[in-house]
Amino acid sequence: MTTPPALELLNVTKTYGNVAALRDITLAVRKGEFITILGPSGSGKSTLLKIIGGFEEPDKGEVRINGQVINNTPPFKRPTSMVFQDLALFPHLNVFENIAYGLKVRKFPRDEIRRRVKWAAELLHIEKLIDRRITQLSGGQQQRVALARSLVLEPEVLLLDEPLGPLDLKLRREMQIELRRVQRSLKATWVYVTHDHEEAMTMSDRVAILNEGRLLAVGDIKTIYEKPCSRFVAEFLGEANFFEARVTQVAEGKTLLDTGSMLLLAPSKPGLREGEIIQVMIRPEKIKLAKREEPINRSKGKVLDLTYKGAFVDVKFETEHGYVMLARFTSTESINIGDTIEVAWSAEDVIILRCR
Amino acid sequence: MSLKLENIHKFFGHITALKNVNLEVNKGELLVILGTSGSGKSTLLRIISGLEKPDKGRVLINGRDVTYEPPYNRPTSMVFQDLALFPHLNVFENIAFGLKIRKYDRREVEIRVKEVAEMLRINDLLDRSVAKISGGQRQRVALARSLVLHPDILLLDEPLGALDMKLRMDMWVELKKLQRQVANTWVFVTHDQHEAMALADKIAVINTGEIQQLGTKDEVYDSPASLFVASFIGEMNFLEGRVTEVKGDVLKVETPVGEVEATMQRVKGRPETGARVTVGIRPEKIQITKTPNDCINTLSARVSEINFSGVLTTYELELPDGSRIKIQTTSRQMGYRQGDKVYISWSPEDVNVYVTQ
Amino acid sequence: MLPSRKGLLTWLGRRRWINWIPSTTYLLLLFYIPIAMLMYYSFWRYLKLFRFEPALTLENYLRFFTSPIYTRVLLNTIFIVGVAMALLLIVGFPIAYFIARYVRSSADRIILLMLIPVEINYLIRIFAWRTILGENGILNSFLVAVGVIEKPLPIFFYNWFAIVIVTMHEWLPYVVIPLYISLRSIPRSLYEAAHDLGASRLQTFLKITLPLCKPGILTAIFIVFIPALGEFAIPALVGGKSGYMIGNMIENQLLAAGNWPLATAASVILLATSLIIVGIMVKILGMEALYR
Amino acid sequence: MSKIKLMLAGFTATVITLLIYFPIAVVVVFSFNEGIYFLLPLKGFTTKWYEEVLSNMEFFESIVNSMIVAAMTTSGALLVGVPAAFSFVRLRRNTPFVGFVLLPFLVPWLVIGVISLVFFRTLGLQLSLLTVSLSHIIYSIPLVILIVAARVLSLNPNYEKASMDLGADRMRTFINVTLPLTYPAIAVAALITFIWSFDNFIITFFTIGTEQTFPIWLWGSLRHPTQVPVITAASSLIIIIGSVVVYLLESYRIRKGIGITLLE
Repeated sequence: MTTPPALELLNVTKTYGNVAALRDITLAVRKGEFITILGPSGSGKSTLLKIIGGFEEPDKGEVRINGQVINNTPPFKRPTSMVFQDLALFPHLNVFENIAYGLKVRKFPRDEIRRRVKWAAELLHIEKLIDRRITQLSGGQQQRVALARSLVLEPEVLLLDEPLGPLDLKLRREMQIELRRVQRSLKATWVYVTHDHEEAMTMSDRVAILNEGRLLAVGDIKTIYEKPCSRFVAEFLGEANFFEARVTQVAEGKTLLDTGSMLLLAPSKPGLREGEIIQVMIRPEKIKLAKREEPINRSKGKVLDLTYKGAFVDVKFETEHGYVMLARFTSTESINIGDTIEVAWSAEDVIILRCR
Repeated sequence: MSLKLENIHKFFGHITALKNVNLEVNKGELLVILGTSGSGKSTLLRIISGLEKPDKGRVLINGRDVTYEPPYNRPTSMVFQDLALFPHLNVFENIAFGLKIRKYDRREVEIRVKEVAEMLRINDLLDRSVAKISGGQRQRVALARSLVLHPDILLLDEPLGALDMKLRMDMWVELKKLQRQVANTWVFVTHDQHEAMALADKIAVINTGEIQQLGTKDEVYDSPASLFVASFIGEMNFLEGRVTEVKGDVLKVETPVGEVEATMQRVKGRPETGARVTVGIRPEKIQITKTPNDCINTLSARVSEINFSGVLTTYELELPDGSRIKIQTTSRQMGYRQGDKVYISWSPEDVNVYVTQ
Repeated sequence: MLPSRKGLLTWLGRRRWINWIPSTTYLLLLFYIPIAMLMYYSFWRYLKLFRFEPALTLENYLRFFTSPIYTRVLLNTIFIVGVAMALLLIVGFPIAYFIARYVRSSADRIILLMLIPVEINYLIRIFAWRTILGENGILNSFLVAVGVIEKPLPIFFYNWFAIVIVTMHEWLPYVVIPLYISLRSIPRSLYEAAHDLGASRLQTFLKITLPLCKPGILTAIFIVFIPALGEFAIPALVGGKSGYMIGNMIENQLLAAGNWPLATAASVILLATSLIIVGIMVKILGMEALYR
Repeated sequence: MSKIKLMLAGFTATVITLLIYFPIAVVVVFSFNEGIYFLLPLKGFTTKWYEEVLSNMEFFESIVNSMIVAAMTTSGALLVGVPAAFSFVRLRRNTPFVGFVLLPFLVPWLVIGVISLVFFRTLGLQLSLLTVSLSHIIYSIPLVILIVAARVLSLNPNYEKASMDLGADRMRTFINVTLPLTYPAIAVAALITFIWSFDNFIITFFTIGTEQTFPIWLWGSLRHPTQVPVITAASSLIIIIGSVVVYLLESYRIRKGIGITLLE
């Protein structure tokens, strides 16, 4: 017998009036895993978290923790704990009292409460703040208190609802690393919700991408980034050049595609039929300046626009085939608007957007 | 010279908000004033607009001294940080505000508002309430309200702060295009270095009321004038060291991890042999290899962390003395893993050297 | 145990209306039924002192509106309160503007300073003004002492303007507060933007400040107009003949003349008047002003 | 800019001094005046009027009666109003209720007094301090609801959710989180109601029986010119005590961040 997943959602569906917030979500989270639910605002990701936390009830489907169905368990009896988007720290209690709150209502003995609060405070480096009022804390410190308040309860599943939103970029980076460290050291199961794909990429073991209430992809972020199965997923995780093309030839593990004005060579995929119209994608950073004429997967273009992004520069250019493409080079290349550039990419980087 | 600031000083009580600021912007240029909060960048903008008066110095617009002109007599217009759209007026009335104050006749007002609304693609929103449009649309209305007056200088005070990252990046492209189209002078204030890089023709880096560096964005990025600029813009690896040799065009610095060579063009100040200096190298200028190569500036290191964020991969490497160094690359096919022993190297031309006090 | 399997919050949500029972019941019994009763009495027929019989007649209303005295009293009331309201806005606006624009950090303290004397006894304040404005009052004795006048003059007192003064004392803070709240919510950048776009001080005031102040003006009118229309202690103590208000008339008819039908009819008219005036103000200033 | 600021500051100071403080100051000053008329110059310092007030039983009784009325009104209004305030949250669904309970705010006090009188007389109820309170409560209900509801509405709903998430059930959440965060508003509502009820004259005038509350006593005494110095002293006492109470209340309110009166 295998141990059941720490958290399991089975066909979870939720509608508000006529709006379907979640459609048939099935997802399993292993024990000790950091999973991020990634989606734009309105995708249903917060609803999903609320359903796990017990603040909303699914219309259909089951929520299981360690194999037990908890659909009808109210939030105060669930082995989950949530870090709210606005943190919801109690303003009338100090840091210690906030962290101890869950233990107190569960009537833990005083010594145990003190021991656990101390443990959590040390883990999150807030032991010096323990007597402060909540309003005297900085944004980052408040995050830590909110996290400690949940962690002292040793929840089976910790839920985090975009808690880093209001922090500035630098602090955010720091907290991301900090969160990851804490999660790893505790080997705890965390479900993290965000709309920021970079955040998802730096932090999580696995990512679940949600849009309009549908789960589009689940898996490790690198794979999804490099081999997305739909245009939405590809665009959501970063910029890309998309083409619609006809399959003209499938042979020797390679596929030849025709966009109408340009030929593309791509790795083949099982199930491709000649003559079929498909979508393909090339990430801008896969495009290189070509040193010499390549026979295929190349193009020549006139630079339309340059956007500097620190270490790299985005180059928008119009190709001889009439496409406007985006390439990303390190800032060291000296390119000016109006220049003609020659670019090329390898066949493995032409990604066919199709599931399975 | 479209805009010229001469020896601007500004004090708030005992606090010196601006100290001897000199600045020149040519017609049609986009200048970004980049600084942290409290650096004085907004004060500078407000002095250009006339909302503040400098305590010393002159403001010249198109050669005319406007230092003591009130804001409504200057050929400038400002896009405010909070946009400051008038909540009781709709989009059309907001854009038309300045024209109506100037008593343009109704037809003229209508024509000009329509024209600018079309340019900014908000012509469908003209009769909406400003409370009922999206953040991005509000930006456009604020821009339109200023642009409709055809100001000689458009001032923008962190107008994109409220937008999320994606929308913001789109706005960069759009603003840049717009600025080229209307071809007037823009002064844009921000604390975001990426925004500055994306928009600027010229960047003025300001810190504690003083201009640290004024230059094209390539100059500022590749050759930051001070340690502050170097650490503020982009990422930079710093090594502390002591100059061991100055010979012709080459400077040698002894650091805890080995000797570093630099060419003189990137050396700030005139360090003598024995001077304490800080050496700065951009993460993307560092090569990483499995085997030692015969270049100068080669160090051995161990991969301690790999951070993949879609576009960029950042390696954090541990040097023999325990200090850490960052390397950024856009290609991920290098196949290094945590704990691998590697060699890093960089070219002497990419080394910035600053004299430390 | 949960009473419902549908979940805790739904249960709480469903139970919410229970909380409304005490207040709605109380008001139904002691406010709405009495109002109905008031209207009912207003159709009764008056016989003589404290004697009246049930009827369904409009004669009380007819009497009110055909009598030149009563209609004049009503118009006089509206006039006095209107003048007081206008003066309150004129005096209150600069104060509110000053607090909101220049001394925001001590706004609470200044408002507190204004509220302290006003939240305590109302009759004391009327009495205080009597001691100042009366024929044997401070003002007269001061003027005599200085030599401006030879003997005390009865001109400051027992007239409608005395009512205006006392009413202003009574309500000034409650006019300043909503105006201040409105002004406070106007970000400084709006004024700056108006200047930057070419508007002078006066233009900025007319085109930005005043329109954005509408909710405050409307709230102030709500707060002052309604109770002031029903005032009877102020006119009784300082009003004199030119300051006879509808409140005095109702009190007189109800308690002294014992003409309940007329007094209740006048009360209904007063109630209707205050609602109509508020309605007109809402119309003029725009309904949206109520929901910023 | 500073010129305008100076003008406005001067105007504000003048209005506050002349219109608001001057009359009150006059009363306090003349309460120590030897003469019985409000004539300048002052006749000389005395405390005899205070001695007279302090031995005046009617005055004391009226104060006690006012307190009884105010206490009854406050407890009644809280009992009836506070539950509704907690249900204010779902504003849209409760709109008919909201309008229903707020209407007394739009009715002149005189009309509340008149309807109460008509109502009590028709039912044949003996007018007393109780009837005064019953009418005062009519107006106090919207007062309490607005003050408390403003606080409840400004409470982050996530506080309650967080509490339940951390293991506290409904009851504990109310006691540990909701109540501590709203009780300052309840306290303020209680005090404002108390002061208002203590001070109210117009509604009281129509609904009181043979007893006297302080405003009623004052009203009666004002008709006797010989009583004027006594009234002055009594008023001064109330002004001084009242100012302290109002000051404490208002500074508590400001400290707790409960908006300026109920207008916010």
